[in-house]
Amino acid sequence: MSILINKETKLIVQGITGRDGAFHAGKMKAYGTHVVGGVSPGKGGQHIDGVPIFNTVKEAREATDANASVIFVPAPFAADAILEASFAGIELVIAITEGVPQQDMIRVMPFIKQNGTKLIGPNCPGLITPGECLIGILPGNIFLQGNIGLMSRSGTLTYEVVNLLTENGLGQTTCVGIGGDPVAGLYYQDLLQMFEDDPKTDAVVLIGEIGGDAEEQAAKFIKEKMTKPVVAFIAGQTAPPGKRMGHAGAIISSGSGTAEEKIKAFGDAGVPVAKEPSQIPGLIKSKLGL
Amino acid sequence: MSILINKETKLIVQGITGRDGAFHAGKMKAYGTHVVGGVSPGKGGQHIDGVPIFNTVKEAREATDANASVIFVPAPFAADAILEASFAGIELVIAITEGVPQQDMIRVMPFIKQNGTKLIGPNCPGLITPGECLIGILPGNIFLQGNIGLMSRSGTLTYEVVNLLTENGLGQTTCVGIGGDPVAGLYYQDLLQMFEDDPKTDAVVLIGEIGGDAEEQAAKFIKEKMTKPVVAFIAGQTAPPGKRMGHAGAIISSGSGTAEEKIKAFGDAGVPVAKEPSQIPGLIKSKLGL
Amino acid sequence: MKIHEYQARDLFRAYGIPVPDGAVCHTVDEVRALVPDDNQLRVIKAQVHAGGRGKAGGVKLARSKADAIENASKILGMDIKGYTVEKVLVANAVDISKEFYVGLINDRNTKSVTLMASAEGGVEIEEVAKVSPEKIIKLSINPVAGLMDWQAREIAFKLFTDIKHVRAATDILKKLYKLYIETDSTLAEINPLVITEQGEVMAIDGKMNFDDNALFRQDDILAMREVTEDEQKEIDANEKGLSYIKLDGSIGCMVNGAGLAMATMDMIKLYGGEPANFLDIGGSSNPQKVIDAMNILLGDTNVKAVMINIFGGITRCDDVARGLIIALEQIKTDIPIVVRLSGTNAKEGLEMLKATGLPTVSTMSEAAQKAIELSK
Amino acid sequence: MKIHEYQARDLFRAYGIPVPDGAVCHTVDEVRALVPDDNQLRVIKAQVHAGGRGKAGGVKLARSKADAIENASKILGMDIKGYTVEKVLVANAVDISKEFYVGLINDRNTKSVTLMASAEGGVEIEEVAKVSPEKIIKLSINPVAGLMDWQAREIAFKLFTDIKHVRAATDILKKLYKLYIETDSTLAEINPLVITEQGEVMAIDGKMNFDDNALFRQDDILAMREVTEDEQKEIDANEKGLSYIKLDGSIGCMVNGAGLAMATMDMIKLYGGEPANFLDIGGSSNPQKVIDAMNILLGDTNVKAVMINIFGGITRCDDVARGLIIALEQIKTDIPIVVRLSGTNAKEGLEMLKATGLPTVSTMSEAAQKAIELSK
Repeated sequence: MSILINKETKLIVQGITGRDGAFHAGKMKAYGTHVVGGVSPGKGGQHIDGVPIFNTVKEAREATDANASVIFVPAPFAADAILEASFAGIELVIAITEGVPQQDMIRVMPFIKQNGTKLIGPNCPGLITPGECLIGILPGNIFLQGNIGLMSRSGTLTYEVVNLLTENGLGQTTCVGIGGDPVAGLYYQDLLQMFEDDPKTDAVVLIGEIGGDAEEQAAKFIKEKMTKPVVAFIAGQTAPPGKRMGHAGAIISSGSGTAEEKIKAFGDAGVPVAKEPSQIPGLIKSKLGL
Repeated sequence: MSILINKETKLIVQGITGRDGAFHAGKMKAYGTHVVGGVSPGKGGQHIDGVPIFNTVKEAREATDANASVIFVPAPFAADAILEASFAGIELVIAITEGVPQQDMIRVMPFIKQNGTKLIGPNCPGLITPGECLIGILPGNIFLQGNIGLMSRSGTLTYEVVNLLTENGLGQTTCVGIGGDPVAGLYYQDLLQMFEDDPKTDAVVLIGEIGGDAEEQAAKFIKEKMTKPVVAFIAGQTAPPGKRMGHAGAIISSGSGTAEEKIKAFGDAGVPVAKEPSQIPGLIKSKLGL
Repeated sequence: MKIHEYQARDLFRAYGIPVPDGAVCHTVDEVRALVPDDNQLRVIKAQVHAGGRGKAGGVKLARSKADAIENASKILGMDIKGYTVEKVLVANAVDISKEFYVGLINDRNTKSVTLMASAEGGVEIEEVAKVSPEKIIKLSINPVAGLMDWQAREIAFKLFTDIKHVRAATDILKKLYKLYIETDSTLAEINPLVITEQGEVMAIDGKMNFDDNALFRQDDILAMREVTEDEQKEIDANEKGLSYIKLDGSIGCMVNGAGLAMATMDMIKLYGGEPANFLDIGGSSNPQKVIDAMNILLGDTNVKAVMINIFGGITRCDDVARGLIIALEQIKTDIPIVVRLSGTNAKEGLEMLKATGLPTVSTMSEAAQKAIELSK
Repeated sequence: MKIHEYQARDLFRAYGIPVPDGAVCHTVDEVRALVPDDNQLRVIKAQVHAGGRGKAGGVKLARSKADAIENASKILGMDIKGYTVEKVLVANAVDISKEFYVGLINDRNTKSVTLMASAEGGVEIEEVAKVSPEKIIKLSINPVAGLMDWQAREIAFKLFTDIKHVRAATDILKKLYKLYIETDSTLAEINPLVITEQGEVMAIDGKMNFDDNALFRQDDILAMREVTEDEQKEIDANEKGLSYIKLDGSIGCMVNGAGLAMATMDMIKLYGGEPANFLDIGGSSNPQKVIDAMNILLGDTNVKAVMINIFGGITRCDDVARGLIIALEQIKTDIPIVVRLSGTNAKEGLEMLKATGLPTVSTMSEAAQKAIELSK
C-alpha cells in the first residue's frame, strides 16, 4: 500500500516535448512509471520515446484513461495547464514548474477544489512510491520500499534524509515533495491524514522550513488526529529573520513562522524534532521500538 | 399551500429608503406581508413606517431571521445587492430593479447557485400568494385565493390575465412574474416543477413572449414531466422579427424564438395556446372539466 | 446598441485582432485621398445598419484607384432596405484560403456567455446552424474563470490543424472574449474569420452589439452610437420614460407594460388592423408621460386611429385620464381615439373622460375592434 | 520585490486612493525648489528599505520652508540600519482625528488574498495582532468573485460609523484590491489610514511588496525596482541561475537546493560557526554554475573557508567536481575548501577531485566541522 500513487497509476506529461519534460519522462519510464501519454499542443499524433503525444489533455485522457498528470510547462502557462488537467478530469496533478505567479495559483484553487482535483506543487520535486511509481524529478535510486511515509517542503534536503533512511534500512511507503511556494496544493495535513489511513505506513517523517505556519498547523493536526508516530526536521533554524514580510506577514501568521515556534509546536504535539538530518533515522527507530 | 412564499415568509427590503422601495414596502405591509426589516447603508438604527432599518443584509438577517429579500436598489448596484443577500443566507431573492447590465447578472449566477439561493428577476414585478404574502409591485386587489398557478415574463399583461381569472372565479395559488430580462433567475421549468409538486395547484397558466426559447424549453418540460394541465398565451405573435439579434441569436436558439415556433412547441406538448387573453379562463375551465 | 462593421474593426484592432488594412470614407473625395494608385485589390463596403448589403450591391471589388472611386460613388448614397449609405469601408482585399465563423453571445439558457465556432464560416452560417447544427461548436464560458487559455486552444484545435493557425486563433478568441466582456457586449461575431493564402489568420468582417443597460459605464461605446431618424424617436421616447418602436401600420397604440403592449398589437392584427407602433408608457402614474406619448403618437402621419389600453396596477387609471385630457387640450386632433381603462381607479378615470366625448370600452378586444372600425 | 513609501503613494494616487500632497526629493536643493514659503505643516520622511526609521530620526516635522530644508539636510545621507538615505518624501502633514489599519496579503492557509482591517491603526499594529487578535478583522477574498462591493462596505461599517467615512473607506478598499491584483502584489498596506480633522479619509503611509515570479508581466512595477549593492549581487546571481543571499559570517557555503542550503547553514551554526551566505546552485548539472558560484563566494572578503555540500539527485556530482576544478584553475585562492559529495556519481566526482588535494568528507556534519576548523 501507499498513498496517492502506485503500480496502477497512469501518468501523462504536460510539456513532454520541452527539455525538462522529455528528460524526466524518460527517467520516470525507466523507473517503471506508466507514462501513457504526453501533451504538447501542435505535436499531437507524434511519439516521443514510444509515448504518444496529444494536443490537449482532454484528448490524452480520453485515449489513455490517465489519472495523473505531471506539469513541466513554463511558469507563465503553468496555472492554465493545471486548470486544463483539472477540467479534463485528471485526479492527481503534480506541478514541477517553479516561478509560478502567486495570483495565478490563487485563481486556480477554487476550480481544482470544485473539480475535486488533488494538486501537488507547484515548485515541487514530485512524489514516489518506491518500487511502484515515480512522478517528478526525484532520483529514484536512493529510495527503498518500506513503511515510512515522508513529506517535505524542500527537494535535495529530502534526498539527503531519504538517503539516510535507506542507509539505515528504513524503507518508504510514499515520499511527497509538497513544494516550497506560498500558495500550493496539498499541505501537510492532507498528507498526514492519508498516511494515517494507509495501513502500510507505520511512521511519518515531516521535513519543514521556516516561514509561514504550515508546520504549526501540521503539529496541531498531529496532536488532534494522528495515532502514528511523526518525526520532524526544520530547515532554516539559524536563518536571519525573513526579510520579505511586513506587518501583515506577522499578523496573518499570528506571530509564528520562526523555527523556535515550529519546534515548540511540534514539542507540544509530542513530535521529536531532529537537530540535524542524521538524527532522523535514530528518532524513527526509537519511536518504532526498533 | 402555495409555492415559494406564504404566511410564514419574512421579508426584508433592500433599498427601503428609496422612492420605490419605501412606497412598495408600505403596500406590501398593507397587504399583510411580514416586512421585518429594511436595508439602507448609513440609515441603520432608524425606522421607516415601523420597520427597522439595517446597514447590511447580514445584520438584517441576524436581527430578523428573514428568509426573503426584495431588491429596489438602482440598476448599477443591483447585482451586488443580490450577492449580498445571497451570501447573507437569504433563501429567496426577488430583484425588481430594471436595467441591470447582463454581464452583471451572468457574473452573479455561479454564486447564487453555489449558495443555493433562489432568485426571481431582475426586471420583474414580483410574486404573490393571494391572501398570504405579496412581494414586489403587483396590485394585490386583483388576486384571489384559489387553485391556479401562474407564471409570466410580463407585468401588466399578467394583471390583465389575473383579472380575467379572478372575474371568472378562478383563484390563484401563487402568481410569479419571472421578469423579461435575458439573463434571469428562476425560469419556467423551475416554477413548473414547483407547481407540479404543490398539492393545492390544479392547473397552471403560462404567459410567454417572443424571443429566446424559454417557452420551447417549458413546453419540452411539460411534455416530459407535468401531469397537471397547463394553458399558455404568447405575447408578440405579430411583432416584427426581432431587430436586435444577429446570426448568433438565430444559432443559439437553433432557429426558435418566433411565436409560431413557440405555439407549435406548446401544441406538441398538449398545451392549448389562447389567441387572446380573454380565452384563457375558458381554456382552463375546460381542462379542469368545470 | 449596434455599431457599423468599420467600428467593430476598430475595436478588433484596438484589442490586437488582425484585420486587413482599411479606413472608412464619407465622400468620394475621401476615397480619392485615401487610395494610392497601386495594384492592390480593394473591397468597398457600404456601412449601414441593415443586413443583405451584398445582394443589394453594397459590396464591390476595386482593382485600381479609378475603380475604387467609381464603385464608392455608386455605393455612397445608395438605399439599402430604407437606409441611405453615408459611409463606405475601403479595405484591402485578401486572398482567402478558408473561411471560419466565431462568435460570442449572452446565452439565456446557460445564463452565461457562449462561444460558438464553426469551420463552415461565411454568409451561410445561419443555414449551417439549421441544417447541420453539429457543425457548430458551442462552449458555455464560466463567468468567473473567463475563457481559459486551454479552452480557447481546444476550440482552435477543432477548427485548424496547423499549430501556427491554432496559436493565432487561440489568441484571437481570447482577445475577442476580453473585448466582449470589457465593452458589455451582447454579441460579437467574426464572420468570416479566414486563413489567407499567405497563412495569416484574420478577421474579415465583424459585428458587435452592446447592452443598452450597460451604456452608462461604456462611454467609448456610447460615443460610437449613430442613430437613424426613427431610432432617434425611440431614444427621445426612452428619455421620457417611454418605450417606443415605430412600425408601418395605421393604428397607434398606447399601453402600460411591454407584454400588454405586444398583446395589444396582436389583438389589432387579430381583428384585421395594423399597429403603427409599439408604445409602453411604463408603470408610473405621471400624467406628463401620457402627454408625451400622445404627442409622439399623433406626430406620426400614418396614424388613422389611436387605441389606449391601460390596465391599472401601479399605474392609476385616473392619472392616465388626467394626462389624456391635458394632452388633448394641447394637441387639437381629429384622429379618433378609443380608450380602455381597467383596474385601479378605472371607474374614476372613465368618469373624468366622459366630458371629452371619447369612446370608451371595457375590454381589449372591443378596443381593438372599435379602433380599427374608426380608422377606416 | 519592495518599493519605497513614495512609490506606493504614487500607485495609490494612480488608483484614486487619496493621499496628502507631497513629492520625493533627492537633494536639499530639490526640497528648496519644491517647498513654498507658507505656513503649511509638512513632514519629511526618509525613503529607505528598512523599518524603524521613525525611531532612527528619519521622520521630522517642518513648520516652515527653512525648517523643511534644515530637516531634509539632516535626513538625507543619514544611515538607517546600514542603508544610506538618498531620498526624502516631503508631504503635507494632516490633522489626524483617528488612525486605522487596512492591508491585503496572500494567505498561505486559505490560499487566497486576505483583507485585514483594524480600528487600532498606527505603528503598533503588530502589537495589536499579538495582544488583541480579535481587534483585527480578517476576510478571505474569493479570487474569482474578487472583493465584492457589499463585502468592502461590511468591513468599512466595522471601522467607521459616519456613512460618509464608510463610503470613502469602501471605495478605498475596492481600489486597494484592484491595485493589489493588477500589480501582482503580495502585500499592500495602508497604515495608518486616517480620518482627518476635516473629515476626509486618507492614506498617510503605505507599503507594497510584489511577487518576483510575476515581474515578467509587470513592467511598470519592475521599473520601480531599486537595489542596494548586496541586493544587486543577489540579482546577478539569480540571472546565473543561482539563489544567493549575503550574510555576515565567515564560512562560505555552496549547496544544491534551498532546503539543504538552509540545513547546511544550521549545521554550521550548530557546530559553532557563522555562515557567510545562503547559496543554492539549483538542480542543474551545468559546470558553469559551479564556476559562477565559486566566483561569488571567493569574492566575499569575509569568507575564511568554503563548505561545498552537494547531494546528487538530478545534479550529478561529477559535473560539480568538473566545474569546481575549472573554477579553481581560474581563481587562484588560498582559502580552504571542504567538499562533501553524496548521491548520483559521487564516487566519480570524488575521484576527480583527488588531484586537487581538496579535503573531502562523506557527511554534512563532518563537512561543517572541518570547514569551521579550517577557518580559524
